[in-house]
Amino acid sequence: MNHENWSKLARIMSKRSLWMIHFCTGCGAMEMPPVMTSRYDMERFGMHAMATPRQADVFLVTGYLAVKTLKRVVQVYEQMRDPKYVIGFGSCTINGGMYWDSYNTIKDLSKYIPVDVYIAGCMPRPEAIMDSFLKLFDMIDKGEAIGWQKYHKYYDQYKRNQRMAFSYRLDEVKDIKEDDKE
Amino acid sequence: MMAKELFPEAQEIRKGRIRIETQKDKVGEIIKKLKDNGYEHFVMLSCVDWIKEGKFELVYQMWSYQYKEHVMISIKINRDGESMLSMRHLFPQIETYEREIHEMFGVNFIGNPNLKEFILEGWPHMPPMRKDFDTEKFVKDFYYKIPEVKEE
Amino acid sequence: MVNYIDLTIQILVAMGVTALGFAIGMLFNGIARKITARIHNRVGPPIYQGYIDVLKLFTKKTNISHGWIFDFAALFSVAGIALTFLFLPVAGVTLLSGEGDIFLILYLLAIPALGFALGAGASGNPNAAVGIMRALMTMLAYELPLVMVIIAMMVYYDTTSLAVIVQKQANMQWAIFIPVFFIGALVADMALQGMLMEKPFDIPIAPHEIASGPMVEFGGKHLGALMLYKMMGIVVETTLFVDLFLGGGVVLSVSQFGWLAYLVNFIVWFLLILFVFFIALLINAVFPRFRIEQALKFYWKYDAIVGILILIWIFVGVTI
Amino acid sequence: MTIQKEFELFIGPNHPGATGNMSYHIWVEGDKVKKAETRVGYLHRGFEKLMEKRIWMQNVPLVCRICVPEPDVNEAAYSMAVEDLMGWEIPERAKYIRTIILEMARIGAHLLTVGGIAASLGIYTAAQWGVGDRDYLLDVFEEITGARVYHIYIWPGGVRWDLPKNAKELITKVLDYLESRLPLYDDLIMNNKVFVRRAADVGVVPKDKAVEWGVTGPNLRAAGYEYDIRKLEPYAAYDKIDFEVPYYPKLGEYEVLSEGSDIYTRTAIRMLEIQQSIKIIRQALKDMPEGDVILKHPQWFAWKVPAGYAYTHVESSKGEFGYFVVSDGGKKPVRVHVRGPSYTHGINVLETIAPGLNIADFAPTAISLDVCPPDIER
Repeated sequence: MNHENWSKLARIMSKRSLWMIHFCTGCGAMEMPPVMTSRYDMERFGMHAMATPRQADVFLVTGYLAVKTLKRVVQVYEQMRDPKYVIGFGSCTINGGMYWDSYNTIKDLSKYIPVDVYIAGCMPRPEAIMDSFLKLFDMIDKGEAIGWQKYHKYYDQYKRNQRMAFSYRLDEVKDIKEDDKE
Repeated sequence: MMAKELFPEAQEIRKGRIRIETQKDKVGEIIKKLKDNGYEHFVMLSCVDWIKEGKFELVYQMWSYQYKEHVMISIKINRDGESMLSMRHLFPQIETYEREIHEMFGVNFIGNPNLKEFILEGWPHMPPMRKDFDTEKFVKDFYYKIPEVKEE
Repeated sequence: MVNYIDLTIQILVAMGVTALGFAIGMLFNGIARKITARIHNRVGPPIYQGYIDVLKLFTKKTNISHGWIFDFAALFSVAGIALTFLFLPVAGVTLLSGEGDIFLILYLLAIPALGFALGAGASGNPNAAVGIMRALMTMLAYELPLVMVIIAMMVYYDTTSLAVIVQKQANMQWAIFIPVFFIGALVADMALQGMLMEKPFDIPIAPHEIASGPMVEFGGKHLGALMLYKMMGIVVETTLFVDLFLGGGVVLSVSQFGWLAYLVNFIVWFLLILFVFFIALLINAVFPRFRIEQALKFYWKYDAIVGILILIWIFVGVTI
Repeated sequence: MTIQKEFELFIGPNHPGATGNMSYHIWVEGDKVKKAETRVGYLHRGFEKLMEKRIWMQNVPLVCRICVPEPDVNEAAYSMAVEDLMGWEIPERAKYIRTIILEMARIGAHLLTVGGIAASLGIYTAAQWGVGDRDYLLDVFEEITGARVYHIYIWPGGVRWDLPKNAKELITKVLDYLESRLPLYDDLIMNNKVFVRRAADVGVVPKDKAVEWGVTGPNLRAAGYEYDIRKLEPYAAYDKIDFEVPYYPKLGEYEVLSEGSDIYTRTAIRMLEIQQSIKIIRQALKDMPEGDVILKHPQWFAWKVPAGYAYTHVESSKGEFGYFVVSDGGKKPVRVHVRGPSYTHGINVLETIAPGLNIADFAPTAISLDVCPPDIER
């Protein structure tokens, strides 16, 4: 089998068996149990929650991230094996949502790790979550869910942003701004 | 004995809510006395930042299951670097409250060995719950300034 | 002189049977998840989910490794369990068998678990170390009652060969119909519960305690291999039980019915292992897990004592 | 492979045994926990800071996000504090509606917790059922309030709008369904021999220390105290409703199998409270008067709340949820301090009772204390 067909097969397989990392990063985790259980049952799609990042394929960042959590999220994300996908869950991962002026939550998740699908809403309904899964399947099928490749490609940019956020220091942000201008 | 009988200076601000304003050296004594007189549940220790007066108000709050009464013991300390004696020997959970107030307001509690980082991690600025810390400005200067990842 | 054609055929048959074992194992994974889902009031995944999962795991990229022992261990487990399967009479057919093979099977059953332990140990994760300690402890615990019952059967049937035990149970003279071995089957079924790592004995992989234990560092291809081992393990362990107590699924004799007998026996064997597995799943769905010392107590205090009583009963019965 | 005798384990933040996004750092010797430390702060959003920046009314949508499994208690406590400062008396019908909403939220949270305790010991079926059954409650919430999780229904001055016309039938239907399900939970969890063996006399909070350590709610009642804020200082319509407070050793239909204050008793108390809540809701639906549900406010967004201090507390499914609100007479609060029940349960109590526990019992103990990190760090 040539490489093209092989990767196509890989995509079909990984689409039908996405394992989710069991990491509740924010309050959005409250709508995950209904999705996992009898009402919505995501195991119909072959998805279920895994205890450790090594076994997981998809990372649902459920809600806002405090900087302290972001450190763990990055660690977990890096421990996951390629190909891996990220779903940004709720308004908080898009622009901060309710916590737009909170000193401790990052506002835009895509600055720190690549995000494949966003779900809007606070909090998103289980139907919206299921819909995002279908969207992700579709993207995997078409080969558009390439967040993990982006992470390898722009690794230094992601790392720089992460470092800045972890430091909480205004001067670091300014330094980078000046570097960019030069 | 109820709080009003124990301390004549106590004022009833609402039904079942007693407020005692006192000095910081008397707090330990009052809490001890209340604890021995049926006020056995320590509810919480709060800190209020009265920036115009330049004071922090520490509010020790206790509840009596017996009298169904909530007592707030309030003291004021100077905002700039005045420390307070730790009350952790009276109720174990005070230690955690003091740890949080130390982190969020910068109040130092003498005699509490466990004042390490609690909620934040590596926070280099002034304690964030102080009134003069402007969270909106910080967010605009920091999170919004972090550049987006540029894709070539 | 070696007959190369026969040898080749034998090798091909062995490979085919192994592949069949893996295929059934993966199917069982899907069935298990479907049944569990129904108990949970859910729809559950499609029945072929096991195949997709394993294939997906083998297409994953490997970011890191924990050294060659870690890589080797997964293969070790898969090879060990496949070898065990070849030694078991499946629907009355034994590929690699000789005298005294029960001991060999019991010994072989420990090998994949050791491989698993080796890999988990090499991963260096404390959760894995706790998990492995628990896994080896449970193994130690359930083997005692199981061996008691098996020795009783060996005494009763006067053989140490599993194939012979299966033969002697032909024509529906299954061991489970003998009252004392019915109790023996219950004892062995509890041991089976531990072998299958189902509740209440899923102590080694308890996710809420040690984050899936030994498997904590396994991912991608390594996990794929481990899943193959676990899936095949279901087939091997249930087959052992069926061989011992349910006549190995042999209902028609090959000498009388020829190829039809192979087919029917195979189907009966499949249904029987499915049934045994189904019971294990039902127990799994409604019980919490034991603590490790409670599991040891259960196996050594109740299970093993019943096992010893059975052994004494049989021994006295046979000698008198 | 070296197996050390002593090692460190991190339970969380990415761990099924952690109760939400928090972490326990435990030092283990053999199988026994030697020392435990709770690490929180992963969910810190600075609510109290944000509340000082927003006007009184804008804070209602914020407060409900403090406790995710049971958001309504926050709205209730905050609203009560504002009403306290304003000196408002809310309409009678609003009190009954609040009671219904709070009790429904309690049932939902208890179903989650009981399922969580069972799942941490390995009965995943119970967790699946619990969450599945809770979803029917969320449907009713959606019908009444318009949202599944964050309802923003209880406002200062009453409730946002009246119950829909068919609310009574909807709620009764769900309650009937839940009542028919409860015996199944009993069979699966409470009457399960293995569960009793795992849960009885494990994770014991010393009874004589419970009050001093700030244990509240079902955990305190499991330790043998009949303390319930709904009875001690009735809010909403609890003073007009006849209900019982289950406490150790009055475990009703469940056998007393332990010394109390353990995982088993805490689970039993929660199961009994579900029954009581069903009873309360039925009674409130029956007794509910007609009338207004919210006070006629002058200006929603221009309230000036009189200066003063207020402390209000409600009985949540986890324990005492308290709001300490300070106003200087302005449009915004000077300080809102939230007392979450997990603050004491999750940090001091758990750290103190952890040494000596088996590793296997650590997660069930934490979950049975119903530690919920968002109300620790807010």
